Amino acid sequence: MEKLSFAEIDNTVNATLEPPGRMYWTVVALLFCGVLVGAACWGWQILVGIGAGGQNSPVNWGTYLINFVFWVGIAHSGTLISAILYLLRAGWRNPIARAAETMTVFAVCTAGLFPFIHLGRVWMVYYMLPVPNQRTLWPNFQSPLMFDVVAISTYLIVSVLFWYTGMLPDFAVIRDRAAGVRKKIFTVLSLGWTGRYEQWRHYSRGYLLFAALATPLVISVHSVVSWDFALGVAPGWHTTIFAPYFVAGAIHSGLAMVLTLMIPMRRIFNAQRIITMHVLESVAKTIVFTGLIVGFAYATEYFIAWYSRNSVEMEVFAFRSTGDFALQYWIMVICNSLVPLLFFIKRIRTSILWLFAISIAVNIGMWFERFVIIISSVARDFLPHAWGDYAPTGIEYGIMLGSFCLFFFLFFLFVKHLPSISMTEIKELQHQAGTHD
Amino acid sequence: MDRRTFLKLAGMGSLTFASACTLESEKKLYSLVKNQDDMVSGKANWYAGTCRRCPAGCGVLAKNREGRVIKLEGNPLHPVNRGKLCIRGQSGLQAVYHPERPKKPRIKQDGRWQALSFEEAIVRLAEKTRSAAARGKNRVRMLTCLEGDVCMGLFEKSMAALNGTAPLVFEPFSHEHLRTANQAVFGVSGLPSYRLENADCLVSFGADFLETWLSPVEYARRFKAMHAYADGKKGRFFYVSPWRGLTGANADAWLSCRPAAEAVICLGLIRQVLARKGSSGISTQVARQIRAVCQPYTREKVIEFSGVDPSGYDQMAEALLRAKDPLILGAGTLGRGRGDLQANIAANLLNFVLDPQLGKIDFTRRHRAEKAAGYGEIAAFFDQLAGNPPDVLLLNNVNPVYALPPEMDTSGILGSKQMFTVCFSNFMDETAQRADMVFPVSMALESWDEYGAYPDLLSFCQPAMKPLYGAPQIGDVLLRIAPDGTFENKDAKQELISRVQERWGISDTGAWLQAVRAGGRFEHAEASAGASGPAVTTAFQSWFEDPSELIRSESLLFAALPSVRFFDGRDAHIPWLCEIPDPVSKVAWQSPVLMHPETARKYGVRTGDGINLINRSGAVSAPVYETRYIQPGLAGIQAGQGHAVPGKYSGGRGANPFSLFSLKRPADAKTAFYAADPLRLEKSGQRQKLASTAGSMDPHGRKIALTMTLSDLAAPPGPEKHGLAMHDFPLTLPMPEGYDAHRDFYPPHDHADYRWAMVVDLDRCIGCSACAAACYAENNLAVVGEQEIINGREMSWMHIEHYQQMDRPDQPIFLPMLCQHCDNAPCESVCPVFAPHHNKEGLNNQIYNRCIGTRFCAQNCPYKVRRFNWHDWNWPEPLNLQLNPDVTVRSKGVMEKCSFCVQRIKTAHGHAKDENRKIKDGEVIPACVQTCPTGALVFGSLMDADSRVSKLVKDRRAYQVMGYLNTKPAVIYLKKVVHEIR
Amino acid sequence: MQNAKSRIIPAALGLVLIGTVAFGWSLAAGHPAAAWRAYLVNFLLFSAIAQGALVFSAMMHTVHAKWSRRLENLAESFAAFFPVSFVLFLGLFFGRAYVFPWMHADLHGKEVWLNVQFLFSRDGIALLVLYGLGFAYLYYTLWFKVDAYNPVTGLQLRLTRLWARRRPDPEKYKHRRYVFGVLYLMAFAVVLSLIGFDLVMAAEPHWYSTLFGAYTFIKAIYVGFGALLILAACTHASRGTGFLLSQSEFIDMGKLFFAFCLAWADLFYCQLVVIWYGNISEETAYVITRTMLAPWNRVAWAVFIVCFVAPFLILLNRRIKAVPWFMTCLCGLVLIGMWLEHYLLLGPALAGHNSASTAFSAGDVLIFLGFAGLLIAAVTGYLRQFPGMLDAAPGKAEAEGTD
Amino acid sequence: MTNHDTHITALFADDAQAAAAVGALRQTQWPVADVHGPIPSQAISGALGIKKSGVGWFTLAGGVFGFFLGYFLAVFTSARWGLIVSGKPVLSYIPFFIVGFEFTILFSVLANVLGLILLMRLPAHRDLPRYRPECSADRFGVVVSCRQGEAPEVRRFLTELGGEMPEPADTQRDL
Repeated sequence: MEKLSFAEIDNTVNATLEPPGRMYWTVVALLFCGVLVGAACWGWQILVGIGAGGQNSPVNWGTYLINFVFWVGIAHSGTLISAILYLLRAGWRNPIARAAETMTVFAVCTAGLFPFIHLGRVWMVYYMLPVPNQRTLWPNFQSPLMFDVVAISTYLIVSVLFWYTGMLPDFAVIRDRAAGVRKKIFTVLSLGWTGRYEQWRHYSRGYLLFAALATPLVISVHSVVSWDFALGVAPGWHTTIFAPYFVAGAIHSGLAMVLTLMIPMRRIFNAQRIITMHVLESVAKTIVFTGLIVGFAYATEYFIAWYSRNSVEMEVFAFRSTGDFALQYWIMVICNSLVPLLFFIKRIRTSILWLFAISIAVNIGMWFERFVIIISSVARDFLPHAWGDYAPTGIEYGIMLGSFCLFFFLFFLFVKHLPSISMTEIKELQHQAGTHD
Repeated sequence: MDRRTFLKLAGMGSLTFASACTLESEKKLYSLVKNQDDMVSGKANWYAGTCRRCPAGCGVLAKNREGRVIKLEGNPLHPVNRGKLCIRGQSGLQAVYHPERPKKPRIKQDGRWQALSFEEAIVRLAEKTRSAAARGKNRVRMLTCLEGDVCMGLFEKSMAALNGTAPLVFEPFSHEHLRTANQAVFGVSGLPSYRLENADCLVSFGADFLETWLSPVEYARRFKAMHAYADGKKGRFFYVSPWRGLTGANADAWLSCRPAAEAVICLGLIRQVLARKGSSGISTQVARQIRAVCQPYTREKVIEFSGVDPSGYDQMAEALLRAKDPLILGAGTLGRGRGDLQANIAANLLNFVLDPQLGKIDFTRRHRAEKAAGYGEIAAFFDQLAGNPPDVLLLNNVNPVYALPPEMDTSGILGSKQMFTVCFSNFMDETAQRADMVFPVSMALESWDEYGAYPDLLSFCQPAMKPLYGAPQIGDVLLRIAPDGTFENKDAKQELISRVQERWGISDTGAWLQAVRAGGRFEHAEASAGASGPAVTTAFQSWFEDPSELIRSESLLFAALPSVRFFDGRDAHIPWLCEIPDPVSKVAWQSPVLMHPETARKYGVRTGDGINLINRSGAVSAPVYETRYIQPGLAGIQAGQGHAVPGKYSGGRGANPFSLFSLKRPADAKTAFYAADPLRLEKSGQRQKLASTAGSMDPHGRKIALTMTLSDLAAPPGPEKHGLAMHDFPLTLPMPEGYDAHRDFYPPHDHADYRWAMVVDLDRCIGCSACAAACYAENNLAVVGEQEIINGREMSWMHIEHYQQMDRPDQPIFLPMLCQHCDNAPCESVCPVFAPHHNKEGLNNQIYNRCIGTRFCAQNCPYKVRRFNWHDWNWPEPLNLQLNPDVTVRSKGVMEKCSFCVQRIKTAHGHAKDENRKIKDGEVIPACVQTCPTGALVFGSLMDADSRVSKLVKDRRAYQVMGYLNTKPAVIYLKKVVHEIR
Repeated sequence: MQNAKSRIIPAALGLVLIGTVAFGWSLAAGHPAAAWRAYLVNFLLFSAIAQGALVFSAMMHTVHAKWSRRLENLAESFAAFFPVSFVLFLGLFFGRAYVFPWMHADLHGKEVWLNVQFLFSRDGIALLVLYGLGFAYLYYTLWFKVDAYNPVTGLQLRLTRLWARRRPDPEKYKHRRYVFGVLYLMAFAVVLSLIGFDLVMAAEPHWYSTLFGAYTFIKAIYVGFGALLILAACTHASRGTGFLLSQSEFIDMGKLFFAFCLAWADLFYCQLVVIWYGNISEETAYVITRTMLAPWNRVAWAVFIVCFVAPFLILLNRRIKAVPWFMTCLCGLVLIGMWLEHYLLLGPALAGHNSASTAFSAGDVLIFLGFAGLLIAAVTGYLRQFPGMLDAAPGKAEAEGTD
Repeated sequence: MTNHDTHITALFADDAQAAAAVGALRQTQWPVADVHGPIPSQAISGALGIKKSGVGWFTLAGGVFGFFLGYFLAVFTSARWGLIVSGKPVLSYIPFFIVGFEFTILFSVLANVLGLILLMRLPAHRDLPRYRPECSADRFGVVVSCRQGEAPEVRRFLTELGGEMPEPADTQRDL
């Protein structure tokens, strides 16, 4: 990575915080409208009942949980990049870590909405909280959904704290360059960070521990999500590989989302010199890796289903690839495990266009992976008489639209108001590079 | 008489209450401050009555809570149904509470309806009738449905007083051909009853005795008496017909044949029997004639003409010849063409040659249905109406406009201005629409009446609740419109009392009360005189003609098929009957055109394609439903739907097969027929999704609905299964002994006193779906409607699954599926709030108030018996009056499912506690178990070692659906027993 | 020093001898089942060690890690066991009657997959591919490490001749090394899954777990790294060589070991919780026999404590990772634990569920030593051929990075 | 050192210089009051002789507490209900581990944050006067305390070491 002076770094990043133009606000406004659409759909559903969606018996779970898993998945790569790669001392993470973490925070927020949207009686949701009450009614800590409650809320809290801690020194930078009300705000936000070495020694240590804790957390969280299915008995759900397979899938989709976000961002904020091609290339390579894991999982599932000679298992998997949802299935296989292989070709993984296109493809593929898993299994489970079909309704699409808008709405607000690239970490990177060259 | 029955009888109220109990009661809180002496709120009163949904006349017990009837159950003492009810009987209540039931009489004035008070209506009617009567003979005519003797007597009397002829009895399902055939062969123009229970080999040439034929509940019972597996034996049942309905589905073999070719097959059999057995016991002259008739029907000819499968035919012939007690049943209820008459005659002859004594036909115990007028008479009646219209026409609960062929133009005739048509009806059906006055009279549950399905059988109707809208009963109306002084009694009730007194000699009040409480007099009903059949006449020859035209027709033929749900169409507006799918096709709300895949291919249509069937008489349009249960070249529609009236439930729904029929009056005019001319098929272009509740009828080799052959059972039992895979997994009882340390992670858990369980005998289940209806009634299940069924959101807690038998495709098997109350229920642990959990008596509880609607339980239920409330379902008033106050009405967003009728268990606990004892076996009877006509369901506690369930689970046939999932279901199934395929 | 080293191989061969004798004896003494069980168990364990150790090198190259050069050199030495492992695999054929309990069982249609000919051909080919790729990788990576101008040993000489055939082009070699590294890793995942399914999972033909393959190869990496740590510590300690590792290298290696300890435990739990919760006997029976019921539950606890609890608690501490002798003991313990774990998985099936079978005879131990001897001999032999690997500053041609 | 009444901040371009300066100052009687920098630096920490942070102990404590709290919560609530679901034991420890694990992470993180806040003495605004805004950008500021009189000398000393002296106006502010 080419040499950048600390000042240049600060300038580039602070430039992103310049007052935004009309274009920006129009986009934000549009996104907000999208959020309103989603909210309206949800309101309607609460009014008339879950029947507003397309769920039925046997397919009692629909797009709400698909989107839930999808967004949680998106969240994970954020933690992967900021924590796991930090532990592995992969320098290329630094330029995108901040954006990735932010993605995590907002994706978790978005994901967190869906269990509520999914509930038949959302107004009773507090039954799931272990609040001491006079009737001594407690939630059931044997239920995978309770694991979810615990895991997701933990994940949200941790990723927010991690995010904030990471931004602390950068707040100080902005504070020192800003004036007026913004200076006041950032003075408060930066908690009076001065970069004394007394602070640095605790800070570095604390941050390392953060990373060390976030790593098992991210794995556990998506394992727990996978167990929402794997702990059940439904064929195609009840399979031991789910936890690692979901974790890999989550990171797969998340990395793709990182590319989808980074590529326009570096263009808009012309941060090409910070978010270099080398960075994107490394993300692409990691996508190949996760893609291979996911492909390996698909293959294993199929093989074991065949090996088991269990008619139920075999039927479900045959149905997946040839039945009503064959299209979704093949989209999933191609987009998730075949298309990323293109990244083996250097020309492709170094072409912005390809990177962007493939990242989109993977996002789509991963959405359909969740679709295939969640829908196709129960649509063909144990009793043939109960077999059924499923198609999302307008309400569901509306809510899905809302969720995407919400995510991008928050992300847009973030990029213009908070440092979307970690100045301190870039400086460290530069500094290391400097000392080692 | 079991304990429950006794309780019921004890609970049956007296007349004073019956007439006095009031509806207003539950409108205001303080209403019960002054309540009737024998009415305790929260406690049910039971009133015996008679079901009038069809001529079979089963005995019912009406459960009255706080002044309204909320459930019907069979009267255990009643000889016809012995405590059981069919799907229609269970649904009868909804006819009473139907939202479209007219509240007041209405009269048509210049095309618009005007409401009247009952009094006004009677006065107006009286004027009309009396002035008409004054004008001359037969100025007042009456067409009525089949009524009891007393009621008919009353009708006749008042009609006579109005100097008209006796009312004509119109029943669409009059079984006329059977009557004519009996006349022709036995010289008895009537409907004897058949002792199926004594037969060991049964052949039906279309008689759908499990759907609509004569008396379905009774014959279901008698059928299972011969066809259920018992001490190593099981009767054989062959069904010969171009289609396979519910009855055919219960046959060991279905022989598909060309329409109207049944007679040919039957004659072929006669020929073989005579050839093999000779004609011992038959007078030579009769024998000669029989020989003459069946001479041409060699095996080859039979096969050629009827298109029956040769090997099947030979098997049937063989079985018949080897049988000790064979019994032959003729054509089905809906058989209306000449071919069916021939089939009936041939069947009679075959019975005769097989058993000249006719030991299994009871000519003394004759069905009341035989009193219905024949097609000819009906036709003549309408001719007269058309030719010389009377001034007043009274129609009692009949719907000729729907049931008669369009070409008879009944609607035109009834619509004519010359006569004043009065329709005593509780639904604005086609006929009522055309009447000048519609007079809603009180229904069987609201009025005093008597209906004995058999001679000497006294079976009461008494008011189980105050008439919903205060309507008088028809008897009172006729009594009022007849000239004064016609009757010595002041009202129909008095009339009933005096008639009953003179006919059944019930003089003192005690005996009377006794009879009313019991629902009638049943002592002599069962006794029947010597079984010797009457002398066989020789009037049958002329009916048979050259069968060669059978094979000539190449065009698409049509048949109206019997429906266990809709009977003759009078019940098509009842929500439960629409909602509960047909057990064989599994299609609800619709009446598609059944078609063999070959036929469909020939006409280039497939399931779901909308088509129009057109012939000379009319046209219907409906979606195609491909099934192999119908003869190629034949299109069939189940009767009952396709009402051309406004209405939420029946309005314009489905298609009316009767509208494709036309009246045939042969020159010899011995009898008239209804027959459908060949069809023209047109694609209507649009597709319609079928409201089918079945995903797939193929069990995919899974351990779901299993069968055993007789020889399996004869063979010594094999070694205990100890495997882990689907098919070698052992039976694991939901009891501590069901656990095995090598298989189970979880420790066994005990239950307190009871472990409720159910045993389902697939060999007894006929798939009639009465259990489903009972469940709807007992547990306040919602009716979701056609669209939501298509969306896959039916709410049935108990439903019949229709599968093909695994080792023999196309052999159906019915599997009642309900919550299995597993000991290791996968649904429970996944709920984050403990809404479903295992209670101390082994029930899988579902706490509605706790449920937050994650739907994980349903996802994780291998049996998919959990039902989610996708919306707030509604009960249009006054249907809500039927709701069972003991069962919560679920709101949107909560999961529900079969509770083993926990409310009944609780009640039993109450009684047991009062008498401080434990609950006895058979004391708790869930609604489904209670009504099952064949006793396929048994309920009880597994912890009681001598309970029936404990005994049955030791049966060799016992297994658990998908038991290898180690859920340890508490619903244990007994394999269906099938005959070896030879 | 020379003699210090020269004593290793004879000692190792001695062990091999002991092992062979023990094996032969127990065959002769009429415990063929036990003998072949031991054979299979040790074959699986030691092959896994070798395969897993090479993964370290390949992995570090693929992610361009710079801190681990010296350790990679050691890791590559385990590849010397590949040929031995392959021969041992072929040896299984003679014990097929004992190592494949499903051979005469009713397999409900699994015969298609589970039949001896097919199994041996596919697994043989798989192993060949894996080892071939391993050597190919080695071939290209050694090019950077062997000084082509003065090959000191015969093998080096032969290699240099081979290399000499083509024009030395660092870029090409670098690229090839990278490619074969990646291919080896892929093959590793697939082949070890296959081995896991065929040789371990299929021992109970009714049982299946989709994660078992991944579990197998993660386990292999775990033990491979363990063995690598032991080797590193020993060479570090042995004064003979100039081979010294910095504290941070030990700590990083320790961290990796720790990480895979957690990964192994995670995959173990992922299977356990799903099967426990699902409660489908087809799956539970297997686990119950091994974890709930005597006598195997004791073994299960032992494995759990030795392979997870102990390393987890100990390695939480940072400094301890830098203590060579301690790490040696710990890793040794873990290897023993994994040896037990193989017994746990295979024992009940191979011993036909008779409860006495947990008792490990002396034979088991001796056979274990024999296999250990083979591994040691192979590794030492390799290092003999490439003494350069033990130099303080190895290799040429590449910028040496530190963390 | 009570009579050191003023602070002089020198800004260095990179941490090596700053570290050298710190080292040099160590030889003088002027103590290094503080060093501010935009990034953590081994060199400077080394020169200052800073020990490893103890925040890890907070984290560990939090983790242990969290683990037991999680398990306790699950066990306690299930025990209070005592309902059997799916035939599973009321206290099913295998799945409860998940709850325990998540709580472990949650509470270690909370404790970690708590530890940081306590150890770094945040939020703190009293250090700001001494602090130079450049230090957040690209300068390493070494703050030396000395007597008013010695100020010029110190300045010279630091300049020799390559430090830039911000204009006095700012230094005055520090008084």
